[in-house]
Amino acid sequence: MLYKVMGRDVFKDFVKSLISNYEFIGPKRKDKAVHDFVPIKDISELDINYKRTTIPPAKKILFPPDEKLVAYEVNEKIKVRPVVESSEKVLFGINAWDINGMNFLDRFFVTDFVDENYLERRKKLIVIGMDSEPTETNFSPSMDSEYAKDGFDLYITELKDRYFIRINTARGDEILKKYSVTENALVKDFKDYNNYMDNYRKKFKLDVNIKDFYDNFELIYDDDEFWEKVAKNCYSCGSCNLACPTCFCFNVKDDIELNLKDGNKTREWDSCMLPEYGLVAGGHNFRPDKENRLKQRYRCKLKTFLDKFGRYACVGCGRCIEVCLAKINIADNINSIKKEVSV
Amino acid sequence: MVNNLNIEVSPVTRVEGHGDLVINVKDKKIEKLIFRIPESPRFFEAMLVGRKYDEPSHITSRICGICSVAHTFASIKATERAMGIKPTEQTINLRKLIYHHENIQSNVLHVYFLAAPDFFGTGSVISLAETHPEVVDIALRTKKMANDMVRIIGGRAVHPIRTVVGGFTKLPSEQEMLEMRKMLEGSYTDLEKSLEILKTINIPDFERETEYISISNPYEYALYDGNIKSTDGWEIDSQDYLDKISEEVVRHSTAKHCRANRDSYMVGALARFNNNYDKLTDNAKKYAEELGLKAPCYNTFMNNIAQFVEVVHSVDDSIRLIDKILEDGLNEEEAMVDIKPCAGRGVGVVEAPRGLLIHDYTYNEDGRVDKANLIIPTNMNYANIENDMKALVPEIIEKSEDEIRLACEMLIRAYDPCISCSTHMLNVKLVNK
Amino acid sequence: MTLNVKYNNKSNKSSIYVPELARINKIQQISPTEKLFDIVFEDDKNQNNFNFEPGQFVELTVFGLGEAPFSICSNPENKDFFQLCIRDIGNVSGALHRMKEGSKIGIRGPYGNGYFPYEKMRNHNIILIAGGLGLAPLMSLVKYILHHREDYKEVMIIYGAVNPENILFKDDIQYFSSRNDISICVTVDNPDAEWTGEVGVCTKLIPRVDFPVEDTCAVVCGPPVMYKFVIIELEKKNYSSEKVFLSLERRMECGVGKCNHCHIGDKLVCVDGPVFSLWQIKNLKEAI
Amino acid sequence: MSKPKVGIFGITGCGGCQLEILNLEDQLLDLVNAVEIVHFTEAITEHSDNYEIALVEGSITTEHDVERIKKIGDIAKIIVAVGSCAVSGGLNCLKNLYGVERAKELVYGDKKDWIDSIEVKPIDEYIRVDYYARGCPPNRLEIVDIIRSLIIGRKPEIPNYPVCVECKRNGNTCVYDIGITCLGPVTRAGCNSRCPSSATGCEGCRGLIDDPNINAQKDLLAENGLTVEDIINQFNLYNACKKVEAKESSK
Ligand SMILES: Cc1cc2nc3c(=O)[nH]c(=O)nc-3n(C[C@H](O)[C@H](O)[C@H](O)COP(=O)(O)OP(=O)(O)OC[C@H]3O[C@@H](n4cnc5c(N)ncnc54)[C@H](O)[C@@H]3O)c2cc1C
Ligand code: SF4
Ligand code: SF4
Ligand code: SF4
Repeated sequence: MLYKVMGRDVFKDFVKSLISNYEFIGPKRKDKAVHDFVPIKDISELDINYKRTTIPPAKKILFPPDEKLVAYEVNEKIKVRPVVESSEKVLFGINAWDINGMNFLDRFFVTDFVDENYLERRKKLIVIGMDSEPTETNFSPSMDSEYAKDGFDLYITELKDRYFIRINTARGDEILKKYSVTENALVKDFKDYNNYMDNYRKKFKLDVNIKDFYDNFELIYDDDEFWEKVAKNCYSCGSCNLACPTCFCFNVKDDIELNLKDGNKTREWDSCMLPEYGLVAGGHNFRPDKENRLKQRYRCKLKTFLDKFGRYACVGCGRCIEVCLAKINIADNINSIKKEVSV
Repeated sequence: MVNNLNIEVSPVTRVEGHGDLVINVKDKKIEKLIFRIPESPRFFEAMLVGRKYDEPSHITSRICGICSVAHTFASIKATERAMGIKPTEQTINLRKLIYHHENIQSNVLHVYFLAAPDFFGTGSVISLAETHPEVVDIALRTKKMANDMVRIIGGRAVHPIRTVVGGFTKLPSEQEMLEMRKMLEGSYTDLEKSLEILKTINIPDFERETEYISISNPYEYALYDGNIKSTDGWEIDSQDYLDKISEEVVRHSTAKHCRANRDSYMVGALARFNNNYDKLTDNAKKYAEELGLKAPCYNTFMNNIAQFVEVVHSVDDSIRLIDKILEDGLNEEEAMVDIKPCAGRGVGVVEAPRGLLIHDYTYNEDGRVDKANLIIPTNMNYANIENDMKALVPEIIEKSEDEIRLACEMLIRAYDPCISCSTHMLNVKLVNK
Repeated sequence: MTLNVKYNNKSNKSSIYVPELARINKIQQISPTEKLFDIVFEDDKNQNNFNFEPGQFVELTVFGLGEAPFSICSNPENKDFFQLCIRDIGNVSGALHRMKEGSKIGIRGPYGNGYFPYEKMRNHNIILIAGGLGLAPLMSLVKYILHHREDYKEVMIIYGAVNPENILFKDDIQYFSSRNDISICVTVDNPDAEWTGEVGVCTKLIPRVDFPVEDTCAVVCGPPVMYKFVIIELEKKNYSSEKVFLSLERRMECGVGKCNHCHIGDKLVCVDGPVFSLWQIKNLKEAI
Repeated sequence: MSKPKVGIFGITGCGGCQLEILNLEDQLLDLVNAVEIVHFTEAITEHSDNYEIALVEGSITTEHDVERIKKIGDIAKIIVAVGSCAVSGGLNCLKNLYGVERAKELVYGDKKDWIDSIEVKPIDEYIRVDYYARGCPPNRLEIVDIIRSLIIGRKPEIPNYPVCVECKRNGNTCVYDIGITCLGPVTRAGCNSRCPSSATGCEGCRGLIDDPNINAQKDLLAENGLTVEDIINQFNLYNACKKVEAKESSK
């Protein structure tokens, strides 16, 4: 990691040159409730001071909601070809927990089998991180995710009169050199940065006791009463999964055009909270109730990948809490499992 | 040649809905001529009672899928009038814009899909696609353009979502507006080609002077707003429609029949053309002239030509509106105005593609509908269709039964009777006695 | 906590979702609802490189219609073609049942790192317990074992079918019965007038097996409801949970560990399975 | 493969569903190549009683309608109900709430006896229906998907998850976040979340999913300031013929 600082006025020009030289994606206000990461054509559209985004930016770009995987022609001969599309993009202003969410997806999509559709896009994505204001439902410090140590090219932190820049890749370094003027960060800059981070961490109000979850969960697993209470209002709507930066489940469909010649395989986001998720031909459903499904979700988020990758599949962004109209709250539920076991 | 004739066509197809025509001729004299609407009555006036002020536009939109935008706007306008709600200029411009496109969509559908097969002597647009693929291509492209516009501004092509009492729930983006403008400019080539094609068709020569009623205003070729105006020389404020227009339940039909000055009148593209010719764009006037359409025109069959001329006008005027909206700048703040539900009565009058459309609501204090009256263009035309037919049949009585049947069907289709929309349908019956 | 990450992308193609073209060479109707398909790759190179282990499966694409996982049921040492036994139950399977010999399909795979550990099973007695269509994946193992018969001790198949006409691989079963180095016991739920064999669920037959516990392996495959009862019976016999192997079914959309539908705990049926040891399964809540 | 013969019929509806088929601009020519359309009231003159697949728009509201639907039911091998009116009775059912006689009187006054009108019902009350293309209007792409599936011999895939799923895939702001109520959490998706994508609440035109959490939805609407009457009105707009009842609360 290299560390540099950049002046305020330089920063603006830097962003402008990125906008004019790259396909630039950044946060823009969508309506009174949320921001959305969209292609930005002019710096006036960019609004770094965002709090809520519905769909995680990295997931949306790297693993779009629906995506063609294979195209084929069905004639006398059948021709099959892969569809792997990617182009160089700058993703600007993504925060630490969403970068950590992306890091999780990176790991997931290259494990066992490499998913080229994801990987090609990922390789071409220039990631420039910046901190954003946490929402009340954010518990990323509990999940070790409020700070990103990997997964980006540049991470820019706004100090009072200048910007503190962490450079993680050679690509990041080149971009910085090409489009702006920076100076090496000195002791004073580090001091200010540390101060900033101390204060930033204080902004997270929600604390989650995740440490003992691994074993406690197994104890509570068969407590039907507990799970009925937790899942009572669940609509089985999947919003929690779909809005999550680390959820990756998908369905694959084969289709053919009405001309009955051109066909394709596409994938589309799925969710483990939907009843069809565990349904197999012949009508057996491996997870028939919303209680089963919610348990599965918690296990997947908070245990499975601890076993597999040594990390959680949750970065504590709080999106699933915000989007859940049934007010099912993962943070509260982790805490209440602990409580349930402790009394 | 036939002396005695019993024509029954049931249902008359290629009209939106169902209707029956029954003609009995004895010794070359019409004994009975009924245009019957056995369309199932749907009772929208009753369904509206008790509904909250933001619901009637969604409910009445379902009166007719082909002119759902018109119903939506008549409804919204009636409610806004009743409650004293004043939408912003931006809203009105966007409404006019989306309105043009329903008109284009509906007129193109009617001219190409429903009427054109008659002119080219094919049974349907499907056979037309085989005999005249270029015509169908043009129609599909133009229709798609218009539908896309309604989708962009209204959220979907049938039963728009975004247009509500007080304004729009969501605005199109500037980018989308620019794309629309491009599409419109691109459509001129197709309009030129259409003109050449329409020049080649033979329009039956049949004239019957009648009363033509439409809305009218001094500023533009009125579609969205204006006074009610007649070629018989009267003009009234839309709120006073009851002073001139009366409805009557007739035995053979679930659609009510309407009267004004005479015992029947015509509404629709030809009525608008006759009343508002001078407000057409120069380009639209040029097209009208090349197709031999001059105001006033008393040939019902020319209604199709008037519809095409309106398409040209709507394309021109849409470009103007888009430029205006973009010049003023799209402003989220002006998308909606505040609404305070209150008691009151309001009449919303617009020109649906098929003609004058009136919604009249009375609200109670809670902002719920107490009473509703809806007058639908096709209802207004029924009596006139019967009168036209009574004039046409003796003129062609020397022809074969098939020819008579076809001519009658064509005449009905020229009116573009949207039958489902008679909230309150078509079949021509010709049987030898 | 151990990290167990494998980077073993076997495919050297640009996308793991692209199937290879294959041809249905032969179709046999082996029961009212099942057909046996002989499949050969269009490209000889693919056919020569197609090496699978007993218990592995392929993802089969019917172009324009859909894709589904099917276990390979032929002898892994047969390099000329491979076989799938498919029940007509839904879209893909239904379409396959309507297809004619010579039709083209797409194949991805073989998949599944968890196959029947035939090497570990050497010098053991083998009990194979199958219910219904569960016999299909076991057939590949049985055929392998018979090919290397001297490496294994006693071999016994317990097979339960709903009714006599639904018994699969009748020819093979006949052949097995004619050999004296493998025993097979078939039971049906609903016998007909001609049926002279066993009646009832296959679990009933397990207590009768008297292989010594220490050198016996059991292999199980069947419908979801069967496992619980079979495990109870096997546990009564005190078989080591590391010597009991079960092949599981779950919904799969990709077969390569990405779509996640076959997740059970930290295991993926497609990548880590479909065959698991009983020990693994005991540690996976909701597996059974 | 011989082309299947398709008949498109309108019973009592607004014609919007048939129009949505005509609105398939980009696919219309492929469609008429893939199937033989032998009856289409709104678009073609030829009409034939020889069809295998019937797409039916509209609900049953008169004795005459009953005769027509029964005949279609007798002829067609596969019947697809197109649009809310055919699927669930749709908006037309509001008439039932009002009372058939009262409605007749209100609209036709003393001439009400001239009018043939019966209680409104969806078509599956009279004939077997194989597939449902829900929505008011239905999603034209879903209609294409049903037809295409029938041609290639697969079961059309109609979502059984709620609209919220599509909202998320489309990256919409949930309308509850901007103070608007929505029936999305219990309404069957397949419309591509049209209404919420236009910043208005879902009105439930595609009917309920198989296992809706009605209790939770009622709580949610009440929390957002709706009265019991409003809530009933919301549920009833397109589904008045199919009564929504809350299951016993599990509390
Ligand atoms: C490892 C494995 C091996 C299998 N081996 C065989 C076999 O040898 N013979 C056989 O007949 N069947 C086998 N099956 C089951 C077979 O995959 C299903 O019957 C098949 O998916 C049905 O597909 P369909 O499209 O015909 O059914 P539909 O009901 O039309 O579709 C079912 C949907 O569920 C999905 N799905 C994914 N996995 C499964 C699953 N396991 N079961 C059911 N649906 C699934 C399909 O992709 C499809 O979208 C196996 C399944 C697995 C997981
Ligand atoms: S937990 Fe909430 S967001 Fe997730 S499926 Fe249930 S209701 Fe939907
Ligand atoms: S599980 Fe919830 S809190 Fe955790 S990363 Fe996903 S959306 Fe965020
Ligand atoms: S807007 Fe409606 S459909 Fe969309 S997420 Fe919110 S509640 Fe669900």
